[in-house]
Amino acid sequence: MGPNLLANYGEAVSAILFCIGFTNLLLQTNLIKKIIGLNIMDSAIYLFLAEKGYIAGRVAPIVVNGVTSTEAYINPIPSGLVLTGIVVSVSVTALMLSLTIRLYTRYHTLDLDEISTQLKKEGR
Amino acid sequence: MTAFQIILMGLLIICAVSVSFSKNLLNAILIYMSFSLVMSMLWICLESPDLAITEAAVGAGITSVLFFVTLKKIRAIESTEPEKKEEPKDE
Amino acid sequence: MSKKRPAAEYQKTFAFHFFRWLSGVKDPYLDEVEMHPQKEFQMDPEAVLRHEKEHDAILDKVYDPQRNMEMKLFRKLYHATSIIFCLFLIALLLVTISWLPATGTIDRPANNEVAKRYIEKGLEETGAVNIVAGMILDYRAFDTLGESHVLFTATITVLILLRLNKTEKDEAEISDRRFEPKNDAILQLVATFLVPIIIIFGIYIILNGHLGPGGGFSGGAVIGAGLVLYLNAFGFKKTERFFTEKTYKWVCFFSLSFYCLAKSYSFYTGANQLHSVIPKGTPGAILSSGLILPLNIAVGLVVACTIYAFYAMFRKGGF
Amino acid sequence: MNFICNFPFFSILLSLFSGTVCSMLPAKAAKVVNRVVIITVGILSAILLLYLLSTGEPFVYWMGHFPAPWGNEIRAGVLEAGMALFFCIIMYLSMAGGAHKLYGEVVESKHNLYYILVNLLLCSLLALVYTNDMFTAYVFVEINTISACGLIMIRQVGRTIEAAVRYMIMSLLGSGLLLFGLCIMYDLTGHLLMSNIKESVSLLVANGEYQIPLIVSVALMCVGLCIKSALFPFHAWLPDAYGYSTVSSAAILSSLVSKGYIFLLIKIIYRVIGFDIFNSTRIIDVLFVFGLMGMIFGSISAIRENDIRRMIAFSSVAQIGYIYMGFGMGTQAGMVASIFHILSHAATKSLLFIAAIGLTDVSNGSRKFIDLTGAAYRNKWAGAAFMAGSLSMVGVPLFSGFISKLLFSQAAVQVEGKMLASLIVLGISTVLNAIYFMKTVIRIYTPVKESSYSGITFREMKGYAVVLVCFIVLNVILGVSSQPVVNMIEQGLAMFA
Repeated sequence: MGPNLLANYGEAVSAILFCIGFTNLLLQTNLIKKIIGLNIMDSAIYLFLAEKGYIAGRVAPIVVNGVTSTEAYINPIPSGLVLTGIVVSVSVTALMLSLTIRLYTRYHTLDLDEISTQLKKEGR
Repeated sequence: MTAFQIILMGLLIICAVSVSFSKNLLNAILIYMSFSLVMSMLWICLESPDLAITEAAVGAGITSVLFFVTLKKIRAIESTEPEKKEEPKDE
Repeated sequence: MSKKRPAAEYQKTFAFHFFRWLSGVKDPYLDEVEMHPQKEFQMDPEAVLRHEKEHDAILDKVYDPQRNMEMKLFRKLYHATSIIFCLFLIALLLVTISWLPATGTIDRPANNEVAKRYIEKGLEETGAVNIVAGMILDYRAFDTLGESHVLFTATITVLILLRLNKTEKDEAEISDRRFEPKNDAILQLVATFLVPIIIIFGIYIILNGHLGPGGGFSGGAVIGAGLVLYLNAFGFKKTERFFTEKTYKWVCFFSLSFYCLAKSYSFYTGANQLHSVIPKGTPGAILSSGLILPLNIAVGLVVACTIYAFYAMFRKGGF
Repeated sequence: MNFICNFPFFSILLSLFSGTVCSMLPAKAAKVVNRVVIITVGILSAILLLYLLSTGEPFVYWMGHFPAPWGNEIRAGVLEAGMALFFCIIMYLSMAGGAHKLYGEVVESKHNLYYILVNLLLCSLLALVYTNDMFTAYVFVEINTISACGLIMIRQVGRTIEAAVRYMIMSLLGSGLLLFGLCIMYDLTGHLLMSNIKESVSLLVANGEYQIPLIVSVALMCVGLCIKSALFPFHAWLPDAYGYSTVSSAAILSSLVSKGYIFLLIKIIYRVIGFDIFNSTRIIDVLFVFGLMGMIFGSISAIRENDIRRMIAFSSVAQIGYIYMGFGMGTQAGMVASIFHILSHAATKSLLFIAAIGLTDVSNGSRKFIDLTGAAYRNKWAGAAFMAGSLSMVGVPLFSGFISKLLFSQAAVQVEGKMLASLIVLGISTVLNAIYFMKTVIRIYTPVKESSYSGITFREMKGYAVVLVCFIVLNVILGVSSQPVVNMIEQGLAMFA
């Protein structure tokens, strides 16, 4: 263990959340819960990034009263990356949900294992 | 402020775990919604208002609405009560 | 051009033989070369039938979850490995994090000259008061261009999956109607008040993107939410008066083309060190910061329409 | 700056913009636009390749008004331009070869959506090839994933949708890991541009700082990209996705999409971490072992398959194993062999998919081997092409597969400790390849007495035959004049450093 685990508690939480999401994505049989797991996983990464940009005692990177010294603001780069990332995760969620609807209308179940069993039974 | 952050993070973990174990899909989605709201509060604490506004509009608003429509579409919601009244939250 | 060759001469050429062989008229080796004919394939219909029957029986056995121990075992193994893998991943990440530089401190590698220039020169170079907006729409605009096309790609895939043709659509509409709140007075009254507020708030977020928190994406999402609420309160009949598939297509097309072309111009002038003619304006004014405001508006339009389109697609497979 | 230096930017923006334009066009026009864009991008890449070969210097191109650590950048060298050109050729041929199937398998009103996705896919591949920025790479990886998913499920039968779901789940796990690795890397170095990260990384390694996070971050990125490119234990989605999607999609997915991720991994190895630092970690051993396992298990699954399309798909798993084995050797020669195998596999696999569709078409659309008996007599072009592809896969001289196997064994001989394992597995895998491909070839060339299926004449499939001939010629060119290509790869790798 390194020296900074307690100082990095936010990152530790994000790692735990990431793994919860990951486990959900791997183990849940219900597709909707899988998708929620995916969203949790993505949010965890964004939390990690946002923690990385944070500097204690500084404010958000919006210029106030024309002060443009580095000492005043936090690092703006992670925020920008997270903004991009959120869009990606929304798009992916919409795609996955529409796939779910399609699958449900065809197989009338949300259980991926059951679907693959049905598939193997019916088709060679 | 640190204590507040720690409480929020604890809430995040509780939400994530309870999503995994909730039996009812509607509950899972509602919990996910609160997860997003907590996350956006946390981002305010981390001095990233841009992210907070986006997460509130997207995570708690749009994503949840899409989840609800999906649930409705697959007839998991039996009653005709629409859950979409939560939307104005993204203000 | 060459003159037409007599048929007799043509029949001697290689091309003639080749095409005759290709079209299956004549095998050039037949009767010319002595050869053992290849053994023909004999299909024994009974054997095939028997084989298929056995195959079916095996499949029934194999995919019957009650009886198949192997599959159960495989699932258990899969669960066990997944859990072990996740625990391992948690441990690995925690160890990694314990070695990372401490959060909240200043002397970290991430706080280097890159962030410094964004903060110190951002206002001057991009004209945006909100440094994050300046960063994603000017310094690192290529990422953002990609990002808006991720959304576009996702819309296309959703269209592929859920868009229905005419007859299917009518059926879907009937089944959808069962769930649509008809004449819900409370919802309609609330929506009458809320929808304009939400939409105005969204427009404010978009227009204010370069001055404060917000920007095209979040504002567009808020407007989209407003439209969805309107749709829920008043039904598809009302929204179709101002929002059809055509509207969606044109808005998306114009916004994305504008985005692409504007950014191409700025990339091209930047890379070739040409002077860009776009004025930066006074920082802090609403009409300032060069391309950022128009780009925010374009993104906001695309996002609002896309969200509405997602919702409508999910509901009944069309607008 | 020379005007030619704008070409990478033009090709990315052209394909991106054409996607937007196609959304307004009817299917016919969208098809024309798609073809024109692919050809234009191909020509631009060819000119760029010639220019770079003549100057011998790679260049970076600012995407915006700001230089290296502040703005985005793209970068072009010989390898990038060559890859872009090659991707365009394969994509054009795959689209042309599968065009006639598209009408049967995809609803008429969704054709233009298909062309939009292909344009966006091309754009994302080009961006992955040219990018010099890690975060841009992540964004375009996502575009690549989503549009590939669209290509899989555009033919809407149950199987493809299920395959698309599995594909998305695996890909998203991969993207998550990739993004996490990227974030750790950003925290350690403070940069997102590849060249700046490399400087900081070599500084960190020299000072011995942050060793554990550095290795974990590299490992996460590698695992993410391995999952996305269907390395052996993560290949569960692959057979259904390649086996049941429409044929152009299958050809594009197997030969381009997974190769795009692998090319990004090569870029990360060379331009982000540094080849020597990467080789000093244990990661290459893991890649080596999984590559070997993939070679064996992919072939075994292919032998057990009773469906020609799925058999070819499983063969892809084995071939991707070859590529990762080349990475795992940890030498320059192994890398060159892997890159050559990327080219050769792309050319061969798309040929096999396109040829297989010709064979199944004359067997009432059935893909089972029993119905394919004698199919090569009914469709002679497809039969010949399938045979050529099989010979190349097995590694018969004159075809490209032979050269890549030769390069792999040459590279293996130079590596101590891994020589025996890689040579033995190469031998076994070649035999297994021969078993299942030759089995198929013999099956399709066995005559049947009275055939219940109608044949197809040359007149009905002129375009299709031309595509097949082009593919065979491409294969033979790669196989016969391999030396210039290998030289070009070596030059390109030298430019990476």
